[in-house]
Amino acid sequence: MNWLIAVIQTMLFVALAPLLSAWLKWCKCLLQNRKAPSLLQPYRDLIKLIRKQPAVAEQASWIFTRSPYIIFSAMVLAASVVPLITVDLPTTASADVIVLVGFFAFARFFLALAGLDVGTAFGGMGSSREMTISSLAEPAMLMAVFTLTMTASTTNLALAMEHVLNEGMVLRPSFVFALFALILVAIAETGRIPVDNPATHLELTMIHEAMILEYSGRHLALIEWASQLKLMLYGVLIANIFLPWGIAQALGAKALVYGLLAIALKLAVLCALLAIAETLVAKMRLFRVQEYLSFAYLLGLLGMLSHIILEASR
Amino acid sequence: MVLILAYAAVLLSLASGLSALMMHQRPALEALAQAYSRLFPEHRFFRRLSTHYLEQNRYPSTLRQGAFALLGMSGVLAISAGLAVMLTQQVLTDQIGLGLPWLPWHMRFDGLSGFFFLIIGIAVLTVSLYGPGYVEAFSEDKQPFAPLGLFTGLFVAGMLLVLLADDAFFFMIAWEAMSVASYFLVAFQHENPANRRAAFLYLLMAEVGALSIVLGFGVLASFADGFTFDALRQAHLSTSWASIAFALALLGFGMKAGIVPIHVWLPEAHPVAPSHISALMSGVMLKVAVYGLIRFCFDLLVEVHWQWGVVLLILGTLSALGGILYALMQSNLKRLLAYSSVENIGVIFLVLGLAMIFMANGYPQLAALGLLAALLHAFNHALFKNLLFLGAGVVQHQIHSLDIDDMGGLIKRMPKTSFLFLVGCMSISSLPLFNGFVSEWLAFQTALQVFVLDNGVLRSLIPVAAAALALTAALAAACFVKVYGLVFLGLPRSRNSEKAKEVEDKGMLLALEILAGLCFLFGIFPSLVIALLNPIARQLLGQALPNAEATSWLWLAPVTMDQASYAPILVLISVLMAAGIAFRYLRRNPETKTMRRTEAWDCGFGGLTPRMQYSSSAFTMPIRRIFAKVWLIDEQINKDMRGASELDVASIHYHLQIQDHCWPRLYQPIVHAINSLARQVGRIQTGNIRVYLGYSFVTLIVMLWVVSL
Amino acid sequence: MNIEQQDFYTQAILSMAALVGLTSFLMLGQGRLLRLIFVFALQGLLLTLTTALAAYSTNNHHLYISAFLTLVLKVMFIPWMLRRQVLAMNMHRDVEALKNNTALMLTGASLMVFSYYVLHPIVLTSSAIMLNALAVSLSVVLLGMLLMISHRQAVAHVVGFMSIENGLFFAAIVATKGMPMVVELGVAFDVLVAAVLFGIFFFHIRASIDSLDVDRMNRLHEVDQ
Amino acid sequence: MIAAYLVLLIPAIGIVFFALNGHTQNCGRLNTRFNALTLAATVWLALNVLNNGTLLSAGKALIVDSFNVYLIVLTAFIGLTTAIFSGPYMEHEKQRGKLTEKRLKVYYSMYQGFMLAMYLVLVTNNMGVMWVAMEGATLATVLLVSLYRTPEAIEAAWKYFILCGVGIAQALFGTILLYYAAVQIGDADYALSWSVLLDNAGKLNPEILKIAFVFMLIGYGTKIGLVPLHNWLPDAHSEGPTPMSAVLSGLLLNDALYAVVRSKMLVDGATQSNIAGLLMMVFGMLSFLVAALFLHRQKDIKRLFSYSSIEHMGVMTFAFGIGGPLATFAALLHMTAHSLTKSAIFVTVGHAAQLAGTQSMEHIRGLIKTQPKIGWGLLLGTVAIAGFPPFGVFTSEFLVLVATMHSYPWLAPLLLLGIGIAFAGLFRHIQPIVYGEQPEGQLPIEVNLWPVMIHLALVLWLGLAIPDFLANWFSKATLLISGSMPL
Repeated sequence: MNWLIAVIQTMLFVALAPLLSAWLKWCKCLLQNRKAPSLLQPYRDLIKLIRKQPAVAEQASWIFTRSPYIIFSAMVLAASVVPLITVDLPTTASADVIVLVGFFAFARFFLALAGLDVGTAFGGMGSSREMTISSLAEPAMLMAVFTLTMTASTTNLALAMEHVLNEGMVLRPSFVFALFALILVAIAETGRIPVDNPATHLELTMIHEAMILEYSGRHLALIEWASQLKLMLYGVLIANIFLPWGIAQALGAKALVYGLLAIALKLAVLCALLAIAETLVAKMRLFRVQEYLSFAYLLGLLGMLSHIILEASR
Repeated sequence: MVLILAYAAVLLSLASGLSALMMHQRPALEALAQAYSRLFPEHRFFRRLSTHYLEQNRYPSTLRQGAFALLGMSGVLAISAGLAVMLTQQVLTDQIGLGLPWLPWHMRFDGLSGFFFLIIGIAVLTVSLYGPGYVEAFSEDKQPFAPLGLFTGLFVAGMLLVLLADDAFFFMIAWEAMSVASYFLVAFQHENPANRRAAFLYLLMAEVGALSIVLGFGVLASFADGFTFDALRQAHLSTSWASIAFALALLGFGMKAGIVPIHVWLPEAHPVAPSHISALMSGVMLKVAVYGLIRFCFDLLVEVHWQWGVVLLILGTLSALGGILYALMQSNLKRLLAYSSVENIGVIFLVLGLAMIFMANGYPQLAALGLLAALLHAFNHALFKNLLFLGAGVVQHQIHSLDIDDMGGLIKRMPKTSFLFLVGCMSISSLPLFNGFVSEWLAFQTALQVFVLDNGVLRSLIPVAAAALALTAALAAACFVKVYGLVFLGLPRSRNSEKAKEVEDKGMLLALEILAGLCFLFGIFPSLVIALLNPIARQLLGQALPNAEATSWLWLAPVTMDQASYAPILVLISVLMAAGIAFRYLRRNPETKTMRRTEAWDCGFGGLTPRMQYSSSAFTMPIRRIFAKVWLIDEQINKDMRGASELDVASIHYHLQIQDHCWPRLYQPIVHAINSLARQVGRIQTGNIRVYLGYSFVTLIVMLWVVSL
Repeated sequence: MNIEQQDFYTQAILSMAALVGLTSFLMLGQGRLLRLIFVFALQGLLLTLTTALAAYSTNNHHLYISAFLTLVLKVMFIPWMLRRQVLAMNMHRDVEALKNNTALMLTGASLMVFSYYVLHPIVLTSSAIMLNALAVSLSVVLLGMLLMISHRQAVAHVVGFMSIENGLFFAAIVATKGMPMVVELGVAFDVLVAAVLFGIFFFHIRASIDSLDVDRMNRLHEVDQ
Repeated sequence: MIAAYLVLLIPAIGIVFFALNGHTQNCGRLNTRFNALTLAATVWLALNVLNNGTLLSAGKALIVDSFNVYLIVLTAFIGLTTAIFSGPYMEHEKQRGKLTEKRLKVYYSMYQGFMLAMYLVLVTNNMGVMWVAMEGATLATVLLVSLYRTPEAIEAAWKYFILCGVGIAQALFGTILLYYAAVQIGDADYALSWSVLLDNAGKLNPEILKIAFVFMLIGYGTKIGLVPLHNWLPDAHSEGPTPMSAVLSGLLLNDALYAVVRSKMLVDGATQSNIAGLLMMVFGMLSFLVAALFLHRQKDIKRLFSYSSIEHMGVMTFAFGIGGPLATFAALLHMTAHSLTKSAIFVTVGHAAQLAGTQSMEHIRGLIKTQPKIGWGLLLGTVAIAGFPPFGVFTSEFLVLVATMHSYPWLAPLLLLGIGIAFAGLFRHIQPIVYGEQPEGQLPIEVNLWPVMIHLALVLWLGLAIPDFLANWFSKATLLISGSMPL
């Protein structure tokens, strides 16, 4: 039963990811006085891409053509270990939060390789920038996550969330720091403004788009889907770690429905906030990103330290 | 029985070395064989020997294969000895009547030694598979096989003996034999002055390290009666003396292991040796140094202090970060790998430091976790670093260069090598499903146990170290994306790599395949190794991992199932399922199943050339900008101007030189000090005999005055 | 014990000691080679007399042989040889300018005092005469070294070297009534060979640097140019 | 005891024989035979001593005990191997026109003379005769140093002559003082007999002996090459013919140290303190450190290794100065290992210099490429002398270090520092010599490297395991010198 729920939840994750990004786009359009596309537009895009015959550069090797599958499945796997609507999730035991970060790394590794595979300048540029930014973001993320895991003294995400739930409403300064750190990291990692602009194709500023410039057809679809999944994963992480309330602790139908509603609400609000932020803030120059990320890192570290020094009960 | 296996491993490696010396004895051997075939005409063997194996053209390659076969057998025996002693959990001791009259060579073979035997054995076995094909290309004129084979054998024997040694004197002999033999290997291609310089630096630092170790043992011995490790274990040292001994051992073993800032020999020496030797040095010899440190700190020094752990932690963090940052900047493939070894050794030291801290604070179980993580990482690093060095050797073998900026596009030309190399890159970048990730994961788990400690300094220090570890891992991934992307992907950057072909020698590929297979195997079933390691921790620390499930085949849960768990096999299955479904589903339409091959997007300018690709220094430019303070960067851009008002750029020269801070800060002052001291001292010898007489005279007067006091 | 209470032999020995010491001083301040050689021969003569005296008073016959050897070697052969060299090389008119002659003399004097100071423990086991004799011979040794340090001519070095031998010999005769015969003969043989070798070396040195100034022999050194 | 006389007699005959026939073609081989004969005699002597203990000749003139007997054998052995090397070497020098037949006569005759002096120093029981023999060794070698008659050779020989002469004169003064102290307490006939003196050492006046020891230390120390009395040593080693450098380094220095140790035993007996040992430690350490620094500045290959000799003599002097059984054992072992290694090195260095036609290290390059045997010989020799295991020098240095740690722990870092500096100094010069491409115009020459191989093999053997009989021997000598057995 548990395993079935886990599979269903994962599929839910995968299915809802495009919707979330559509919602984000919708909010943004609204804020910018533009006409928003339909919430189903991302699904239409995906289907269209999947139907097309992919065009692949002559120089491309199997790395290029297989990477989308690897990236996508790594993201799916990541989705399977993050509690979405219930914490009673057996899959979380097979991969804890460190492994989750590992999945992200895995996907990124292949994405960067794929960028380098064709041998254009853009691919190299994208890979180089992506690896730089992620190597700064990854420790910040781990710091933020460690704050949680040390509070709960477990790296198992489901158990950690349960711990936060059971503890009730406790104001932890460390969590404040960690929350902000994680948000900053999430923005950087999902390629949002101010670090990257998902809508741009201006060569000199793009990061994520530069790597996938050569992709088309179903490959592009998978990669787009994977990045939508990643956005959702971060959103769910933030929502469920720091505000776990509403998530189902038992496997009743009612609890699950509540859980689904709760997470939908949380994500909707979160994305709306992100949209506001993206509207207000301008994109940074590439070499300002380090300051941004070291700030995130600092926040994560502060969270960790304040947890250890102020809160730990010894 | 087990000990005999171990001895046999040592003897076989020696025999392999000695057999290499027969390179120039072909006429003598032939004469011998002919004499025998005359004596025993009925035995075909001798005739065949002289007509077949000893034939002029075939003899060198026969001999090479023979020498490597002996080495391989030595490797197999080392593996079996190591496994046997670990599985039976014995402690075997023995004495050999060599050495000093009152101090014969003491031998001891226990789980810890056995584990490192296993590491060496695997490495030696793969190297011996790889070797014949690799050295085939060496011309006997320029790179004679005799010294190469001889010192390889001695080197392996030295390493094995270090592990067996049970007294300080014998330990030093084995240790130095290992150092000297590897020195000769580093100096093997000595036509290049840079190689000679590297070899000198290496030997010098090895010597300084060895002296420091001797002194460390000396401190222990002056509190004990005798030099056997048993006697040293009984020594009762005050905290300060114990700390001095620890510092000396750390300096000595650290120098060999290559921790920052005493790592400078490593990136110089490792790349210049032949690749299979680099693999042994980087993959295995550094581990022997780790072994030494573990033996010294956890076994010989009875009590560990948490301050030592902090020192290790800090040094390890520095090495890990420094190593990978320097590695990123390299464009010489083997140099890059050598720096990456510094990083991995740093990780090992960091985790050892954690183990020490937990041990000193009275948490032997957590200490066992740390020790286990360190040992596992040592093991894993040996596997993937060997794989990468051997892979780099294959690339070098095929395109005759080690400069990353000469490579590119090899994935098409060398499909098998490139795949195996990819496995190595993924392991070293600690991606899930591969072995590097497991030890890294354990390291994080150890660090996360910090909440049990009382000390505020430690409580804040360890998370920082953990963060640095995370940064290191991320940078390592960036580094190996660069390596793989530039070496194997994209377009070929030179004619040599354009013409490159897959290596034909089966042995070379087999070696890579074995290592890659092991990397994957132990990434999926880490418990296989951890089960072996648990008794070692019990032996050294008196405690093993707390959780019985830690060693189950499915789950890896070092502390409790609640705290952390990892089931790589489940992850693998899920990945395969997800990828498989996506793959099948998306390609179900036969019309779009085939991909259309087109030109790459070139912004409409037309004609992509390989020179438009990102180069090594371009790839790392953002990181170089961000961490600018870490290196001494000398960056120059010279533009040749042209045209009437000199505004057109005719050509641009970009020059980039990156140097270690350690050179000007640490080493040059020492060199300078010694040289100027020597110059000062030189002034006493003026060449004038009257001055010399004056010395005698003054000495006499002073001495007479001294004794008459 | 004062000197008037000593027997005649002791008084004579002490006078000889004083004279030997004096000759050493004379040599130290001497810039002319021929005079240096002459004073050296004089010292040898004093040594011969002392040896004969000791032989006579102790009735020790092998000391006569020593006395004879000394006479032949140090009064006749070596001075003759050196003189011949000096004349052959036309150096008899050269005067070596000694820097700080006064300081040199003062140093010599303080060396004498130092010798007494160093050897003072000997008084505990034996008489003051022994102290005198040994101290004088030690200072002869030291003055010989000082002579070599202060003079630049190779000939002067040989004289200094031989005068050191004289000092040793004096000590052996006075303090111990002569060494065992085999040692004495060995020493004498060594001195002879040394003298011959010196002769050979003068020739070679001149051939190589066209002078006997030892300061010009400084090719082998460790100083940066 | 006949053996002991034989040991002295054979070289004595050799002197005369070669003085008359030294110019003939096969002199090199004859010289080898003479030395082989002496070696046989010494082995016989050694067997005697092993079986019967200390031998004392009639009239107590000669003494052979466990301390000197192994030095005698070592002397004879190195004398022999160097003679093997010197035959073709001198022939080569003659062919290059560096030597005339007359000088060859001097060479061979003085070779035997030097050996005689060495044996005499070792076997005599009389401190006076010891001095005479030591001076004799100087006289015998001084002409050899100047054999080539270049200005440098003359200069070196002159310095050698004067400095050692003056130095050794001081040793005679010390001997006289010793004699003086001895006649105060007993029979003048045996007053210089070392064995008698040792028996009565407690009665000797300690104050006089202290002063006597200063003179002897400075006197014989000049010959050992202790800093700051060492100045003659590099000059003499570098300018003389290479076989001479080999025996000077391998034998003369040892024998001078032997004389100092014999004196020290007397002084220790008389003063009941370690004042002599302290003085030796100071000199030893100073020599060791200064010579290690000097190594960095060398340009001449033989000079380089002569400084290395000073350095090692410093170690030995230091170890004897420490004085415990362990240190003494180490010093004895070091004496052996160093002599063997250093003479082997000088043999290879000689060949290398002949090959390159110069001793200047800048011009000796790529030996391994040019002539692998010489190159590897030199490299391995350097590895051995730098104190790398498994060569014997490591064993002894290790033991010295251990002894230092026990008695004077604060000196141990200094010792290690010195070893490190010396090692760097040696290798920074030797590496470019042996490695690299073959220089133009340097062709392989005919060499006889058996001595090198034998020596290095022996040193290796010493490092891996000290054979029982040798260990016994060393232990007995240690017992004799330090009063107790090592461990």
